[in-house]
Order: sequence, then C-alpha cells, then structure tokens
Amino acid sequence: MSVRVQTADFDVAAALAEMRLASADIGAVVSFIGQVRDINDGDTVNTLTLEHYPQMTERMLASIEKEAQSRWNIVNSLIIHRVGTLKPLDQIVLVAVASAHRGDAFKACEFMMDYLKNQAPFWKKESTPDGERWIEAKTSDTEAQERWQQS
Amino acid sequence: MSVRVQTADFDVAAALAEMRLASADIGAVVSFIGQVRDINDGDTVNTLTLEHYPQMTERMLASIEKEAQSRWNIVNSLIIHRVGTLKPLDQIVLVAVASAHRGDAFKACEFMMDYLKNQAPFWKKESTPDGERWIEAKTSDTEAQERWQQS
Amino acid sequence: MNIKVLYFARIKESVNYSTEEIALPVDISNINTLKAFLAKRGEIWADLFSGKQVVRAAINHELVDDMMAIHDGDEVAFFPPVTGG
Amino acid sequence: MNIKVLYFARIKESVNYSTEEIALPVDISNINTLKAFLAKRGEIWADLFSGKQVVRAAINHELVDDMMAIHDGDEVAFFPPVTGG
Repeated sequence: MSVRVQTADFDVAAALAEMRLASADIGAVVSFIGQVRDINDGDTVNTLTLEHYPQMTERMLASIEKEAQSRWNIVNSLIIHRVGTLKPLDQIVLVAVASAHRGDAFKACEFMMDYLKNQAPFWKKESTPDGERWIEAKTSDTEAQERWQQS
Repeated sequence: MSVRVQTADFDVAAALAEMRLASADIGAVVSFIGQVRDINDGDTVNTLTLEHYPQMTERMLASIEKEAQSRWNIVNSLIIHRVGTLKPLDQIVLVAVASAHRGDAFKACEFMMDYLKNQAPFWKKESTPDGERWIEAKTSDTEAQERWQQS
Repeated sequence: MNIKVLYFARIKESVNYSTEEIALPVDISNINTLKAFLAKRGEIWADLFSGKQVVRAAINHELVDDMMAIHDGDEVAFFPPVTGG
Repeated sequence: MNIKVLYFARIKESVNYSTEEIALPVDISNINTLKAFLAKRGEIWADLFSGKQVVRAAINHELVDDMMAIHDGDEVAFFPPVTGG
C-alpha cells in the first residue's frame, strides 16, 4: 500500500515490476494509466494544470486504498498522481493492484479510480486557444462511484 | 489491435508506452499482467509449462480482440501470451486496452481476459515436488465469462 | 472561536486568496451557517456560498456535509467538485 | 472422407500421439459420431471419448459443439477445457 503525489513524471515499468516481483503469491497485476488528451469538449488542449489540497490528498488516497483492501483480497496496491502543469500525452495517474487472482485486482483497481475521481481533492484547469477554463466534474463519474455502494 | 504468442519474455514498459503514446485521443490505458505463482492448490510449483494449438491460438485471440472492439469504444488493444516452460514470478500474459475514457478500457480488458481464459487454446501443466499434473479448468472462469453474455 | 479557512481552484480564484483566519461569531457552528456567513460578504461571496453553486467542504482534511459542526482551531476548506484522475 | 485429427495436452499424452490422418466410414458425419467412432478403439479411447470426460473440439481452428458437421479435408482437434491466461 503506497501513495505518491508528485510533480515529476513516474516510471510505470519500474512501479509495476516492483509490485509484481514482491511476492510469488501474486498471480495478477491490473493497472490503470491516465494521460492528458489533446482534445476536451471539442477544444484543443495546450496544457492541463492540476491543483490539489496537499495534506488532504494523501489522506484521502490512503483511505481509498484501505477501503479497497477491506473489500477484496489484494496483496499490494499503489497510487501515483501528478500535480502541476502537464501537456497532451503526459501521464497523470497510475493505479496498480496486485492480487492472487484477476477478479480482485480488476475490481479493486476500477474501484480505486472511481473513488479517486470523486473524492480526491484534485482540480484540473485547461489552457485552450480560447483561454483557460476549469474542468467541471462529470455526472458519469458520480454514477461510476455509486455502482460500488450497491454491492 | 495485435496479438503475439511467444516463448520469449515481453517488455511491459515498452508495450504500454507504445500503446499510450500512439494517440493523444487516448486518456486511459488499462493493463493486466498474469504471472506464475509459486503455490497452486496448496502445492509448490517448480515450473509451469504452457502448450497451445498454434494456428487456432492467434485466430481465437484476434477474434476476442475484435469482439471487445465491437462492444466498447477502444482505440487500441494488445494481447501477448507466452508458451513453453516458465517458473514462479515469470510473466505469462499481458492484455492492454487504450481508450478515450476509463470505463471502456476497464471493461474491455477484463472481458478479454475472461474470454481468453475460456476460449483460447492454451493448457498448463505444473511440475511440483510430487510430479507433473495438468491444471484443470475452473468453474469460476466459466462463470466469469458468462457475466458478459447477460449484458 | 477561531478557524482557518482554505479555498481551492475556481473558488480560490473568485475570492482571490487561498487562506484566511476567521474569528467566528458565536452563532456560526457548522458548515451551513459558515457558508451563510461568508455569503454576506458581497456579490462574489453570495454567488459562491448562497447555494447556487455546488461547493464542497472539508474539515481537518476530511470531506464533510453541510451539517458538520465546526470547532475552535479547525481547518475548514471550500472547493468545487473534484476532477482528478 | 479423409480428415486430419489433432490431440492436445492431457488427451495427447493419453493417446500418445499428437496427430493422425483418418479415413472416415461414411456414417461418421459430425463430432458426436466421430467421438463414438474413436471410443471403440480401446480402453484409453473409450475413457476419453465416451462422454465421461469433457473433451472440447475444434474444426479448422474454430471451437465447435458436438453436432457440428465434418467435411472432407477438415482439421479436427480434440482437447481438454483450456487453462491459459
């Protein structure tokens, strides 16, 4: 279980290798990489700036990991999230889960992303040719989180 | 869309980087890595040997990719599966899906793994201190596939 | 009681600062009454805190709803719905 | 008609070879009747092909069920339930 919030880029290869090689109990590693798209809502995105609430971010991400661990059989998990100014094709976030069997890893990884989207205090501002704008939260993300409350 | 069956190990980092950097339309890359566990059904696993049906394997994996592409909005996908003799902590399989948004990538990646487990002609034989044995197919894998037929 | 208030993202830009110390009147006891108190500061504040916009709150780094009580020394944060990931 | 038959994994080890050419009697027209035909070859074959075990079949690299018709020149494969991934 670990959480990192950083301005620097991260090395997916090293992170996943470290995770899977940590134990021969691990049969499955599911990972999610989020990256900056060059178009959003029909407009060109030049840069994307991520702001966050430092003390709260780490705390919230750790509590999301803990909740996932209580729901599924997972051996290890990792969240790395970048802040600062990024450009299209830059990596934003890595969520990875290692488990004995694939079902737990898939569910826990998607759960962590859905909760991160709705609860972790990050905000995105895009710079487009028409100026800057804050990205609005999406109803689809709220709905994605609500699925997990029914089970 | 691509499929590789090989005895050699594969480079997850290179595969994922190539996939995500192929297009700035991609916002999400979900991947699954399967690896050899050192214990199965309570016994120590020394080696795991994967046999397959060459002409049929590639065809079946390609048809699984095609089916995933018809069900979700995915930009690209990849399946790499090893055959031959492996040992604990060796990588067996990589399934990766790139899409604009995370929901499609998560669903397509899990779908592909569930179908691969039930339809792709691979068979596993383990070598344990008590000798060799073929691994039996699991009911849980059949059930995992059947979930996708209800939607 | 005295509290620290933090603003983030679009809200920080609207009010034009990120943090302040506030000595609260005695009748301000939860997030709801604190929002009403802030809304009286002027047009920009009324626009943000009178209920027209969704403004989330945290107390001491935990997400809370508007009925959550505020205590002396608390760090209260106001921000728009989050959009990370 | 003449077909090629392939065996894999546990089944290959039981019958002790991986491939054979078979000239089928005229009444063997689908997977079901081919399994019954093979089951008559002896104890090992009966054990595999008389229905006690789950044996999957493919014709020309496509998974098929037991009612699927066989044609001259087909490549038929028999194997246990798959266990990749």
